[in-house]
Amino acid sequence: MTQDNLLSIRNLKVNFRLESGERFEALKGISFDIPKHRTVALVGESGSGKSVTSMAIMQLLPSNNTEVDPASEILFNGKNLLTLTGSELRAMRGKDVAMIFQEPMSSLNPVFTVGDQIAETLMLHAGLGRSAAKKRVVELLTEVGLPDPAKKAGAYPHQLSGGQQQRVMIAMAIACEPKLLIADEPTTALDVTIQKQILELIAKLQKKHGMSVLFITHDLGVVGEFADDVVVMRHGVIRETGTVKQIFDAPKDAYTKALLNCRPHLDRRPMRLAVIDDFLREGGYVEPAERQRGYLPDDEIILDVQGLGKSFESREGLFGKHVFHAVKDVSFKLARGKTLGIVGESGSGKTTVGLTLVRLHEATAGKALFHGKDILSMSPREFQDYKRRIQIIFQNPYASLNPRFTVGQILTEPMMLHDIGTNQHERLQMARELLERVGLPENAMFKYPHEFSGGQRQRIAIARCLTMKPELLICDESVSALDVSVQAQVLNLLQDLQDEYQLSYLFISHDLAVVKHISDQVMVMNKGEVVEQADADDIYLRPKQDYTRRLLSSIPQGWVNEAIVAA
Amino acid sequence: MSMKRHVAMALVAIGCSPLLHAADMNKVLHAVFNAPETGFDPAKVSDVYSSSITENVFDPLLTYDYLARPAKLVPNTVTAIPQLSADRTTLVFHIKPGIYFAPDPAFKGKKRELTAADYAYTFKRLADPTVGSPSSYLVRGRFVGLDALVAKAKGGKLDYDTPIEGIRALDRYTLQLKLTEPAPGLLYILAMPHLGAVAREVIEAYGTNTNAHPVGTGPYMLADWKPGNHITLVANPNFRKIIFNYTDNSTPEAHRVASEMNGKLMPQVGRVEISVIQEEQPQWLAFRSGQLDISGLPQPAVRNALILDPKNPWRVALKPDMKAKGIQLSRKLDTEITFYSFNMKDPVLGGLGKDKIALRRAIAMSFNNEETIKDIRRNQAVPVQSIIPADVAGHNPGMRAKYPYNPALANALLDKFGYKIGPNGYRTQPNGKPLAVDFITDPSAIGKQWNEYWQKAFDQIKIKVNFRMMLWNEQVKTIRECKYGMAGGAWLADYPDGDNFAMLLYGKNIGDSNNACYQSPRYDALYEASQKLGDSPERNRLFDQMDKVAAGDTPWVYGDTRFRNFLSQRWVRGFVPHPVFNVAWRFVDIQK
Amino acid sequence: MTATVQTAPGMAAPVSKSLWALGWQRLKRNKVGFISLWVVSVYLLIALGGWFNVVGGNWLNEIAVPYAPPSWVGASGADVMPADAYDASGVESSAPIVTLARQEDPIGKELTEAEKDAGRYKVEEVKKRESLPFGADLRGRDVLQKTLKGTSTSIFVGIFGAVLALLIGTTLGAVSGYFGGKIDDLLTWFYSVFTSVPDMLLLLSFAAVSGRGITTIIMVMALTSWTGTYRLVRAEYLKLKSREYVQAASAIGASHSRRMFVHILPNISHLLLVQFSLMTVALIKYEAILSFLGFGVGVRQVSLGSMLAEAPSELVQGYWWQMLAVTIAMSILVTAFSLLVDALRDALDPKVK
Amino acid sequence: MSAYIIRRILQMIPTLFGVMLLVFTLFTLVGGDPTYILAGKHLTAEVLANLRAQLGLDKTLPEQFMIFVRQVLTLDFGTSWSTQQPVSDIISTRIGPSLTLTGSMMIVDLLIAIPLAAAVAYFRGGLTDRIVTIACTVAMSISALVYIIAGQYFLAYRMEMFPVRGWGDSLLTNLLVYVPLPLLMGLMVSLGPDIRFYRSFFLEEMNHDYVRTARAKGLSEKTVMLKHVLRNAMIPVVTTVMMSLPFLMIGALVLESFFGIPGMGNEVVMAVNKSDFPVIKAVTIYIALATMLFNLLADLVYKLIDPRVQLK
Repeated sequence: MTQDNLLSIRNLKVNFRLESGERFEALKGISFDIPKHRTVALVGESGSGKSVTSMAIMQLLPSNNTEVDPASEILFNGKNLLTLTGSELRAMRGKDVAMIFQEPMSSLNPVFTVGDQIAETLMLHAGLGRSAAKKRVVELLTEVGLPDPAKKAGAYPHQLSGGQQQRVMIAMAIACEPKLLIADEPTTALDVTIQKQILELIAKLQKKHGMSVLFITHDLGVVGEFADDVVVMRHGVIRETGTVKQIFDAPKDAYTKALLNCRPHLDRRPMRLAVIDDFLREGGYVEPAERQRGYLPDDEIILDVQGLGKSFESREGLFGKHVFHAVKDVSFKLARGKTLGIVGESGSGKTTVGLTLVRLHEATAGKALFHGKDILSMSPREFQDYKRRIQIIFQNPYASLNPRFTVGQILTEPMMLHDIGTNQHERLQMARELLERVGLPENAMFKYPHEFSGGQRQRIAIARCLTMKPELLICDESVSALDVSVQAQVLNLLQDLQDEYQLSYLFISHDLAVVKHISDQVMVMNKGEVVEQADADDIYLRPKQDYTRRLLSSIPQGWVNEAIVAA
Repeated sequence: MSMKRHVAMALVAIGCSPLLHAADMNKVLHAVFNAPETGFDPAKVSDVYSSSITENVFDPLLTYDYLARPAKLVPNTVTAIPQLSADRTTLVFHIKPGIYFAPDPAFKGKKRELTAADYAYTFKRLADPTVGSPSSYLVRGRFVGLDALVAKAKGGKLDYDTPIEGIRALDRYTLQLKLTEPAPGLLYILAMPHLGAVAREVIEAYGTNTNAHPVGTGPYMLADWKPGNHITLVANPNFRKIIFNYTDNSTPEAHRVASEMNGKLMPQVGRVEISVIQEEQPQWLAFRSGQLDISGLPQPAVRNALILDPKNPWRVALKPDMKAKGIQLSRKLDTEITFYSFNMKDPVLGGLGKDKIALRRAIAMSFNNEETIKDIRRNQAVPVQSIIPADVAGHNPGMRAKYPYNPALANALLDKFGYKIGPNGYRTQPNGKPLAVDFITDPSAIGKQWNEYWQKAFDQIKIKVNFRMMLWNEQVKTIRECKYGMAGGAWLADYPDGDNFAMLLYGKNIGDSNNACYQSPRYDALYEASQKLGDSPERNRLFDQMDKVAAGDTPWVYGDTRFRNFLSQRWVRGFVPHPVFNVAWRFVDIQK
Repeated sequence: MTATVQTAPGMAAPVSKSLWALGWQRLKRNKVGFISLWVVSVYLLIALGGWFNVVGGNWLNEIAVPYAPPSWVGASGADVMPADAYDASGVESSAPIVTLARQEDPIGKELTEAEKDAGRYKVEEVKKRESLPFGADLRGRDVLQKTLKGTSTSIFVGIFGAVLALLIGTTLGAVSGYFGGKIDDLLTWFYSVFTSVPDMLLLLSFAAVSGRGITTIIMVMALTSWTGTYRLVRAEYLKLKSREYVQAASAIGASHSRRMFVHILPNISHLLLVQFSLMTVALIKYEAILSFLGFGVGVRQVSLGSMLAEAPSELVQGYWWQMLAVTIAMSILVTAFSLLVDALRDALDPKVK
Repeated sequence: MSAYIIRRILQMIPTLFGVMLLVFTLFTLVGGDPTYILAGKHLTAEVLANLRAQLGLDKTLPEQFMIFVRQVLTLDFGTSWSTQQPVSDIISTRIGPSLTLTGSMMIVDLLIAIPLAAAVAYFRGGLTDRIVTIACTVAMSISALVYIIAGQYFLAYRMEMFPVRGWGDSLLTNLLVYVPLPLLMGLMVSLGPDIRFYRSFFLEEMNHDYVRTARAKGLSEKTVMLKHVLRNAMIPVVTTVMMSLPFLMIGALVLESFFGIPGMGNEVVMAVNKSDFPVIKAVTIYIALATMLFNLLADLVYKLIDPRVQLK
C-alpha cells in the first residue's frame, strides 16, 4: 500500500488455546490499513474478533494462551510491532498508540486520582516533572471538556459520572499526542445523549491533533457520522472494507447489507425486521410492508395505572432518612394486543415501573388496575393467581435463567406451580411445542442455559413466560444486550407472538429506535416522571417536550446523505 | 523404711557474728513450679505451690529438722517445744525475742518485732469468716472460745480484740493455747506454714489483696510476682542469724549436707527465681540446658535420666552422661497415698452387703497396679499397702492390705454373687438390672492414660464403665456430694502423723475428706479410740485393725505411692528432699 | 467476497453438560488436583474402613512390649541396672507381714469357693513382640494400626463437624440473607456476638460444660465455626436474591422456600462444597489442638490429635515414632485436601468457562 | 462521618449485651463452681457458704447479672477469685507479653508474606508459583503442635540455638532472646496460609481492567505490579490485618504455655480451669470491645485507603 498508511495489518492470525486443549481461531488472517489522519471504523458483532484486533495492535493479549501466527505483521510506520522488544513496546504504548476502553469505570485505577493517572503517562513518555505534568493535566482535562478541570483532577474515578470518566480516559490517551488512537467500543456503556457527546469529542480531537483513529464498535449506526473508512468483520474474517459512503450507499457484502437493515429505523417500520438470513438467502431481501401503530378508541384497556409511585429509603446522618423517589405519579393505560413503550435514560425510573407491576418492588403509591382489579393492593396470596397473567422478561439473558436448571426444568416449573397440564408428561409436551414456537430445537430441553447464546436464552425466557399464557408481558430492556442481528430476530418473535396471542406488551428500553419500531404508544420518562406520552409516531415526528427532542437528536443517524442534510 | 537414729538438733540460733557472710544477692537459685500458685496469704492458700512460698516467708512456731528421717519437730520461733499440761489441753510457748518482720511500708519504716500477739492474731484469723480460709479446719473446734467468737461474728468480720480463753498472749513473748480436747496432731499443725505469723497492721493495710503482700519473719520475702508465671524471692534483710550446724553423720547424704553447709549463715542464696512451667518437655529441656538449678524429674524424662531396675523400684542410678555433668540425684518416697474410691452411697457400687463388697473387690482385683507403675509411673512408685504410708507416724511396713491382681478370681467371685454376663457381653446386677460403673475423671492426657488401664480392667471382668470427665472443681463437688460411682484420689500428708490419713475413712468426715462416703461403725469406733492416743504401739495396733476393716469393706482400690526424683545441678550444695517441707531453698547454697 | 456462513462456535454441542460436569472436566485436567483427589479418596476409604472396623480395628490389642521400636530402627538398648551392686535401702523391712485373713474378710468364704472356679477365666499370656513396622506406644499397641484408626476418627470428626457447622451456617445465613429486615438484624446480632467472643473462650467453656468424646468435639467445633459459613451464605443470598433468575422465579409464582432452596441453594452449592472441604481440613487440625488441650476423644477412641497429645512426653524419652506417624498421616491428608480445595475452587468457579 | 461513628458505637450496645448474656449463661449457669477450688482440701459447708457470700454467688442470678452490667459500665471487674489480684492488674501485665509475641509475629509475617505473595502472584501459573504454593500447603498441613514440640526439642535443646523457654523483664531482652524461637514456630504455622491468602488478593487485582490500562500506557510490569496492583491489593490485606488485631490480645495459647510466656492465653486457660469468673468476664468483654472497635477502625481505615468506600 502507499506510505500514507500509519498502520498496516497483514495477514493477522490469532489463535486462543482453550482450557479444554482445543484452539479457537479468533482472527483468521485479516489485513487492513489505517491511513494517516483518518478514522477507520472496525464494525462487527460479538465474536467477530474486532477487540482481539485492537488488543493485538497494543500487544495486550494474554501471553499465556495466545498464539499469533509468526507470518502475521502489524506494521506501524513500517516497523513490525509484533517483533518489538519489551522496552520498545512500552515506549510505543501510550506514546505512539493510545487506547480507550469500553468500561471507563473499571479501566481507571480506583485508588489513584484521575489527575495522577494522566500525569503518570506524561511523566513516563513526555519526561515532564511532577508540577509540569500537573499543569498539563488541567489543560488536557479542559480540552476534553471536563467541567471544573482543576478540581476534577484531584477526584477519584468513582466520583465522576460515566461520561466524565470516559473523558478522562480520552485525556489520558491523547496526553502524549499519539499518532494512533484506538477506541474500543468507547460509548457502549453510556447513555445515548452522553454517547453523542463523546463521539463528537473524539471526532473533534482527531481533527485537531491530526491523529488516526481506529474506532471499534458493534453499531454501524454510530459509524456513519464519524468514520472515514469502515471495515466490517464477522467470525474473525473481514467481510468488506470501504469508505463510509461505499458501505452505506452501496454495500456489496450480504452481511453488511444485513447489518444495515437489521436495526430498526426511525423513518420506517416494516411488518417484520430484516434478519441476516434474509440477505444470505438466495433471492435477497424484499422490503416488507409498513406496519401501522397506535391505540384505537375501542381498544380494550387491560391495565390502567394511576399515580404509581415508588420511593426508596436510605439512612442518612445519625437518625435521619433519605428518601429517593424513583418513580413519581406515573399513569398510563395499556390496551389488549398493543404495546406501550417506555423510554428514558438510565435512572429515569422506567425499570422500576416494570418491577412494581409484577410486585418485585412494592409500590409506595398509586393503583394498577388489571382488568379493573388493583394488583398493587392485593395480598400476596391473591396476587399469586395474577402472576400467571402478568409476566416479565429481563434485560440480561445470562442472568435470567437459573444456571443449574435444564431448559426442560425451566419451562415446566411455572406449569407445575400453576397446575397447568395434568402431569409431567403433558407439561413436557407443551414445553416442546413452545420451544418450537420460539424457534429452538427440541433437544434444547435437556441442555443447560450456559450452552446457549444470548439470543437463544432470551427465547427460552420468552418461552417460559408463554407456558403460563399471560395476557401482559413486561419486556424490561429485553433486547438491549443482544447483537443487532439477534435483536431483530427476537423483536420479530415478540411481534409474531403478539399477533398470534393478542398479548399486551409493556416494552421498556433506552433504545429509541427499537421502541419506535415495536410500540403503539410511547411514554418518555426522566428522573422518575413522565415527560411525554403519545402514539409512537406522534412522539417521534412531533415531540412536544424539549427533553424528548434532545433525546431524539442524540440518536445516531447512520450515514446521512449530504443531500438530505442540505434539504 | 528402716528406722534410723534420730538426728541431733540441726539448727542452732546464735547471736551476731560479723565474720559470717549473710545471703549473697548474686547467688540466684532457679526453681520451678509445675502448676500455677494462687497467692501468698498463708491463711488463704492451701496448694503446694503457694505453700512453698509461704513456707519460706512466714515462720510457724515449730519447724522440722532438715535431715532427720522420719521428720522430727524442732522449735522455730520459740525457745523450746512445750510440754503439755497434766490434762493435756494447755500449752505455753515462749517466743524468742529479737525476731523481726521483713521491712514493709505498712511498718512505716520501723523495725517490727515478732510477738506472741502476732500468733494469737494469726490463729484467730484462720477462723475469720471473712477470710474464708481453707485452713480454718486447723483451728476450728480446737481452741476454747474460738467457735463462740466465730458464731458471734455471724459470717462477718471476727472481733479480734475480744480475748478468748483458747488463744492468749500472756505477755509480749508468751503464748498460751488451751484446747477443747486433747489433740495428738496439734504440734504438727503448729508447724504448718498456714500458721506462720502475720502482722496485723500489714494484713489490715493491704485489705483484700493480702495474697500479693506476704510479710513475715522468714528467710525470704517476695520481690516480684507475675501470677502463674514467675515469682522472685529475695533474702529478708531482717532475718535472724541462724548458722547451719548439722551434727548428723549417719547417712552419706547427711554427711554430705553437713560438710557442704556447716558454718554458713541461713539463707545463702540471695534470690530465688521460680518459673511456672506446666508442660513437661519445656521443664525437662530447661533443666538440661542449665536454666533450672533444682527440678523435679518429670515422669516422661525418667528413661532419659535414670538407669532403672525393673524389678526393684528402689534401685536407680543417674545415667553416665548426667553424672559426668555433675548433676545430682536426690530421691524420696512421698508421704502420700493414691487410691480410687468407691462411692459407698452409690446404689450400684456402695453399701456393706456381701454382693456389693464382692463387686468392689472384683474391681479392685482386676486393676493391674504393677503394670501402671511400670508403664505410667515408669517404675517410680510402689504399691500402697496400707492407709498410712511410710515416713508417717503409725505406718506398719508389714501391712499388706492390697488385693493382689487376679482378674480370673475376680470373675469367679462375680459369678458366685450372681453378676451374670448378659447377652451384650456385660455383666448385670444380681437382680437382673443393668450394671454400669460411673467413673469420674479429669480431661487431661495423663488422665486419659489412666482411664485406658481402667478400661482394660473393667473389660477383663466384663463390667461396663462410663467415664465422666469434668474439671477439677466439678469433680470435687461431685465427690463431696457423694454423687458418683468411682473416682481417683490422692492424699499428701499435711503433717507426718497417721491421724492425717486414718481420718480419710472416718464416717463423720463424709462431705469433707472422706471421699468414699464410707461409714463403718467398726472403723469409726477404732478411729475415735486412736484419737485419744499419741504415737504409740497401742495406737499402731488400732491402725492395723482399721486397715483390716477397710480392706474387708473395700471402699478403696489401693493405688501407689510415688517416688520423687529431684535433680540438682553440679553447683547446688546442701540439697536433700524433705518429707514435709515443700522446698529446700533456704537450706541450699550455690557454688559455681 | 464470498458469502459462506459458518455456524457460530459452541452452538450445538451434542452432549449437554451441567455445571457440575463441567467442573469435573476441569478438575480432571488439573494434575495436582486430580492426584489430590485420589489421595483424599484413599483417606476417605480408610475413614470408612475405620468406621466399620475393617481398618485399624485391632488397634486396641497390646501386641508388643511398651514402646517397641519400629523394626527398621536398631533397638536402642535401654539402660538397665545390673543385677549386682545391691542396694538395700528401704526395700525390705523386718516387720512381720500383716494381711487380712480369710476369716476376717466379710466375703472370705465366698472368695475361697470362687478360687476353685477361677481357672475358667485364666488367660494365656501371649508373647509380646519386640518390634513392630512402625513401633508401638506405651501400651504396646501397633502405631500403624493406631494411626489408621486415628486417621479415620479424625476424618469423621472433621467431616461431621463441618457438616454440622455448614448446616447451621447455611440455614441461618440463607434465612438472614434472603429475608433481610428484622430477621436479618436478629441473626446478624447473634453472629456478631459469637464472633466478638474469642473462639478459645467459647471452646473452653463449651467443652467445660459438656462431656468428652467425639460427639462433644463435633458439637464444639460446629458451634464455634459456623460463623464463617453464615457470613458467606448470607452475602451470597443477599446477592443472588436480586438476580434476575430469582426474580423471574418470583414472577412465575415460586414460593419463598422454593426460591431459597430450589433456585438459590444449588447456585451456591459449589461454594458450599469448597467451604465444606476447607472446614473439614481446618477441623482436622483443630481436633489436634483440642485433644492436646484435653478435650479429646474418649478412652476407647483414638484420633490423630489424641495421639499427638502423647507426643511431647514421648519425644522427651526418645520415642519419636508415634509423632512421626501422626505427622506423616496428617500432613499428607491435609496437604492433599487443601490442594484439592484449590483445584475445586478453580474448577467450580463459574467465572471460568 | 461523625454520625456514622456514633451510630456504629450505638450498634455495639446490643452486641455487647449479647456477649454478656452469652458469657454469663455459659459460666454462671453451667460452668464450674469456683468455691470448691478455693476451699482447699478440707471442705465444710460453712467454709463454702462463706466463700459464696464473699464471691457474691449467694445472690440471685438477676442480681449477679446486674453486678456484671455495672462492672462492664465501669470497666472495673474487681479482683480475681483465684489469686485475689485486681483483674485490671492481671490483664495489664499479661497483655504486654502476649502482644510482644503476637505483635512481632504479625509484623514479621506481613513483611515476609506480602512481598512473597506479590512475587508469587507475578509468576502466576509458573513453576515458582506452583512450588511456593505447594510448599505453603505442606507447611500449613503440619500441626502447630509438631512444630512447637519438635522445634523446642531440636532447635533449642539439641542445637542450643535458642533458650528453651523463658521471659525477661525488658522488652529488648524478650525480643532478642526469648521471642525468636516461638516467633519462628508461629511463623511456620502462619506463613503458609497467609502467603496463599495474600496471593489470591494479588491475583484478583491483576485481573482487573485498570491493569490493562496501565499496560496500555506503556508502564513496565514492575510499575504495574508495585504501584497499581500493590496499592489495590493492600486494601483487603489491611482490612484483614485490622480485623485480626483484637485477637492478638488473646495471645497464642500453646506457644505461651510451651515457651513460658506470661501472656493472656495462659491466663485465660488458667481462669477457665479455675472458674475464675471475674477474669473471664473481663477478658471476654475487653476482647469483644476491641473486636468491635477494631471493626469500626477497620472500616474507617478502609475508607481512608479505598476512596470508593462510602460509610453509611
